Amino acid sequence: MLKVDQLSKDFGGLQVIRDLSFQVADGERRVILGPNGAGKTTLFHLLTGVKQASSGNISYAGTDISAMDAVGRASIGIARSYQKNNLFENLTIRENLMLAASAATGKSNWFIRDASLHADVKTRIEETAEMVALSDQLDMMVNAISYGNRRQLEVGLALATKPSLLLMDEPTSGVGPAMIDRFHHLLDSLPRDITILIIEHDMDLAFSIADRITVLNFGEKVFEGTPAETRGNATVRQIYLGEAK
Amino acid sequence: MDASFWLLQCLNAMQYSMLLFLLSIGLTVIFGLMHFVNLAHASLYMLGAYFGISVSAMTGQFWLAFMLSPIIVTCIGAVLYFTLIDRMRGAGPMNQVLVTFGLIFVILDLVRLGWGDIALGLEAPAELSHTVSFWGISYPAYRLFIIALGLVVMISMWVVLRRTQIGAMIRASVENADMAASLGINVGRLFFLVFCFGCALAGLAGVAAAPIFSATTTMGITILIPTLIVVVIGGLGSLEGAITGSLIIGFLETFGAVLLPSLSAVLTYMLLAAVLVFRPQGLIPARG
Amino acid sequence: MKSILKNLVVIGGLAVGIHMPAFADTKVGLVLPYTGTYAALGNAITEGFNMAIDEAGRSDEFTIITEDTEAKPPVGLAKARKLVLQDKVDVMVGVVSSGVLGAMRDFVHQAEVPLIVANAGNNLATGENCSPYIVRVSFSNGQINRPMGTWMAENGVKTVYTLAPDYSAGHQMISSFSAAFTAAGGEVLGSEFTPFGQTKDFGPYLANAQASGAEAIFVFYAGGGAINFVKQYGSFDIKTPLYGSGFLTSPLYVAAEGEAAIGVRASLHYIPTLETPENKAFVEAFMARYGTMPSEYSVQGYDAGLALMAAVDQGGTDSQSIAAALPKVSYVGPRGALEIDPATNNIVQNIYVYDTVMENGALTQKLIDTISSVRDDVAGCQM
Amino acid sequence: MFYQTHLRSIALILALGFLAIYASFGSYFAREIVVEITILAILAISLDFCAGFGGMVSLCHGAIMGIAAYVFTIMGVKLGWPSLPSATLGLLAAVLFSGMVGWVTARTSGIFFIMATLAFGQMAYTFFFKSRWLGGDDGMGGISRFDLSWLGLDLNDALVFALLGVGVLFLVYVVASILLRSGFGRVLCGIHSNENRMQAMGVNTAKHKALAMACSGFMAGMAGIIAAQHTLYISPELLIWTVSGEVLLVVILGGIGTLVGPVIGAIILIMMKHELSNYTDYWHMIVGVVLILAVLAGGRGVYGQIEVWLEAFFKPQAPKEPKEPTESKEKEQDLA
Repeated sequence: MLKVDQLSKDFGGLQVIRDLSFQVADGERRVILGPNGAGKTTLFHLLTGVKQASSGNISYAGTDISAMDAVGRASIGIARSYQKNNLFENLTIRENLMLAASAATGKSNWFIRDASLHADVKTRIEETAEMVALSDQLDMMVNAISYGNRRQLEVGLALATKPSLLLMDEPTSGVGPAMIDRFHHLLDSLPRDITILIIEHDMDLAFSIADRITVLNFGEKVFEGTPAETRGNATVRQIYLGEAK
Repeated sequence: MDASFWLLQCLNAMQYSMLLFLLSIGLTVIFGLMHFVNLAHASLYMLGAYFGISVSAMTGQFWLAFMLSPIIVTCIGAVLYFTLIDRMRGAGPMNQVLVTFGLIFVILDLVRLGWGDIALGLEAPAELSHTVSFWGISYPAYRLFIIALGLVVMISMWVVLRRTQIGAMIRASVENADMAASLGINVGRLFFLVFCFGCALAGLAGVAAAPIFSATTTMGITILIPTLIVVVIGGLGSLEGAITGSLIIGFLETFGAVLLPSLSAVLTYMLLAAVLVFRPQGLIPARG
Repeated sequence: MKSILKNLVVIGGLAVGIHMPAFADTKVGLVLPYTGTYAALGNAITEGFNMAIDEAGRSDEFTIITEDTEAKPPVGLAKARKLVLQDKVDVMVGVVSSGVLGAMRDFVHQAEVPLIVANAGNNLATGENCSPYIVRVSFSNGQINRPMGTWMAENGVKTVYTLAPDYSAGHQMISSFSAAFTAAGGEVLGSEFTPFGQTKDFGPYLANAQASGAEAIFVFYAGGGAINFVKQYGSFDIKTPLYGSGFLTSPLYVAAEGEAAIGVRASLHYIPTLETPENKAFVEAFMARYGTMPSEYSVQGYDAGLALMAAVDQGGTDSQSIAAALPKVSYVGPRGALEIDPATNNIVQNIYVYDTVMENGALTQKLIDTISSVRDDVAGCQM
Repeated sequence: MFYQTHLRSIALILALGFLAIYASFGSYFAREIVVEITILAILAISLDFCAGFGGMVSLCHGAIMGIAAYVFTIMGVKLGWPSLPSATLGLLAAVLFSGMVGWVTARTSGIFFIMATLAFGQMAYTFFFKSRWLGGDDGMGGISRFDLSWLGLDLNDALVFALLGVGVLFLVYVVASILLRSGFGRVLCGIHSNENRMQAMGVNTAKHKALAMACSGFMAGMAGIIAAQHTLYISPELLIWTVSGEVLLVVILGGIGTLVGPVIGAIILIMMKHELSNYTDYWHMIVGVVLILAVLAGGRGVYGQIEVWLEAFFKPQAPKEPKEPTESKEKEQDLA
């Protein structure tokens, strides 16, 4: 279970996250909604340890991870995908996935054996490629594949580390409807032992996959509930949905 | 060692700082604007000194040499810009470093061919070859002139960058060249102007330094490292960084020589290492 | 033009071999820096050496192979190995920097090919690390500075402040000066070594020297460093008189130093203004040939040539016999009477104390005093 | 990412074969040149390991080599240790020094990393330059070569020494290629490509980079031991930053990030230097011009360019070749 307690973050004088508390149960699909500048991506930075909170606590699977750095949090199974593609551009898809798999399985400390030949890594590359539907392009250079495929790989890189908690930052940003369907399918197919936090702007996708939705505005939690409750909430409508329409 | 001794040393430190400033400001502005690490900048400094000596020897006029030499160096810089530098933009820092490293070799041997291997000197102009006495010390007028020259360049650069149209254009381009281009700034021409200006300052530093230091074929290579250190400590691409960096290095080296002579050879390197370990982008980076 | 060789004086009843036919071809390897900081010195030595051979009309007798050491010890050693093992030279001439000499020393000693040292002044090369195959016709660091220490103390200087670059030669020059100066009753009030090759601005050090209250400043600087030092000393208008190792105001650099050099007193093994017939002839010939005044480096090259020819004339045909003949060489050359001390293989020569003066609009050297036949101690040298 | 392709194997065999033949049938000086090439090539492989694959363009590789040579000599000559333990200690010192440099500079990148390594290298240089006990700038002699008579080898024979050098070069190449193919090496390339993503996937990149520098230091140390064994004399000259600059030049000239390119670069540079210095004192200029032309021709280096040509020839749609603009853009960000 992920537990966020009284989390705050300020840059200079600007409060980006204030007194944010929420809990995500194991295996839950949680969608984070909120207008631009609501602090969603900052929340992800705080959860993954890229930035340290000004105050408040984060605990995961029963341990307080507030003081843990990014590397430490990644190694206990927290993975993320990025809003802007953050890939190994000059490598192939296979190599990208291999790096994720080797990193997550400690093969980075193998000084003699070639990790990419290891059965464990190989199967993981293939499985992940299958999941994100990139199996037929494994040996393409990343800088030669389409934008949509890069978005898929972005998620693939996170999945290849076999996370128990996956944070996805707008996986569908900038892609067309066909690709959004693919992501829908992908999210549905992910096993339930992965807890997922997802920032998503596509409402249909968000409402159909979410177990619960947390709505942020100006760094504060303004609402939390099931998709149905969220749809019916006046505040949310006003600050977010209204704006979206 | 009384107060006048320390005043004397402070002036020495200032004088050295100002020379470093003249050199490093060109390097840092070129980097800030074009993201180009021009190692051959120090070779232009050497050319400035040698051309100054030649012009002065031919005409007997120091001030003519002082004016002409930076112009000649700028012309050489312009030639380099169109033949190499412009072509190398966007080729990645590694390639830029190497091309300009190659240029150092070429310019070095051309200087050897043109002026020989023997060190040459340049006499300070008669009106500045005396010493000035004040507050209980007497100090070479020429060194005071260099301090003044550095300060004038420093202040005018600050004014130009902060208060004028072209300064605003340069700052905008340092911030984001693509954005600046979309705002209608002719970035290519701006780059060229700034590059020429940097070359002129390098040439000026060379001819200004010649009466104090002799001109040798290795003077470019020897000054390159301190200049790079100034720029890197200060933070690449920032005017304030270059000022801070040159003052820090100038004072550190001077007072290191006085107070910690046994360590003075490594003091600068120790500072550089310390700065980079704790502030990997330098003290005052250009952005953020 | 009169041949300098005519001035060769033969000691010990050995025949002068001017008339020897040029059958015996001697292979000579010149190992000198032709690029880098010391390129000017390498060229000056080569000029002097070539002039000596040409003047004697014996250029067919010697095959000369030049190699560039870049003044880097490993490069110098590699070049020496090449000359000996591949080109099979009979003798080598050269070496500007002490570091290169240090690198070559063991190899030369083991290969048993004589090396005529035409510059590098490292005391150890003719001291602790001496070798029957290393003969020096230039100078040792101690040889130039010891007499100056004594001379200054005897001529009324009581206290000095010393400055030199922080490297081996700098330390050797200053320590031999200081030892002689203190032994003769002087006192060294302060001493500083400036970072080697980095120091361009001597302002801070000059202020220190002045503040020490010493009666005189004694320094060792050479090349670009010498020019910087003298000019900056001049610009600060310092009243403390400046003395130095003669490289400070060497004819090679004095023009660049300008008026600041006037009045600087220094000691050296050669100045081009020596009023001897041998030197006058040499200077005249040198000017005619190269159009410039000779420097101490040209003379070192020249004397290396003379010493080599003298050794050949004394029956030196191969490495061993040349090595055996070299220590017996002695003659009166441009720098006066000189001989090789067989106990150390270092040269025994006069040291000249001189002033730099302005004469007819040009800077020149004015002889003040001559210290005759300066011989180094046998400091741990076992042949 | 590193692959020991057939092309690379062939190029390596050709290069090493050339060196061995040149040493065997050449004159005495040819053997000297071969040893010089081996030393430079080992150093260049070591630099390519961290610069070409780890993105750490170091200007202290000369210093790392020099430290190994000095520690080896101090142990052997000053303290009278036998040569094998001295050499081991020398290598250890090089590994520790470069690992330390890698660790403290891990947060810097681009020109800042270059300058930081320059600073550490120059500090080491100044330390030895000023150590009167170690001969200061005059250096130290009295080194003797390894006694390999139990193998029937006499290292004082120039040919044996040259061939042994070629052997060590091969060994270092093998070590570097194994390291680069291992999980560690793969991840190193990943860090070079995108450091922050690698961190996000749980890799302690600072530790990784320090280890990579340490590995590179081991190879540079090997070059140092051979250099000391070769000249039987060492001086601070080995550590000066221009030595590192020359190594960088060799890496680029041959082809950075190809591992075999640096070997070819070393052969070209040393041969060119020796040939040119026979004709002119101005050979630096020619080296400079060659360098400029090499970069203008695409910056892939001699071997790198050949590899691109041949790959295009054999597989017209080679997927491995990176696209030019993306790569340079990525590198630009690297520095900024």
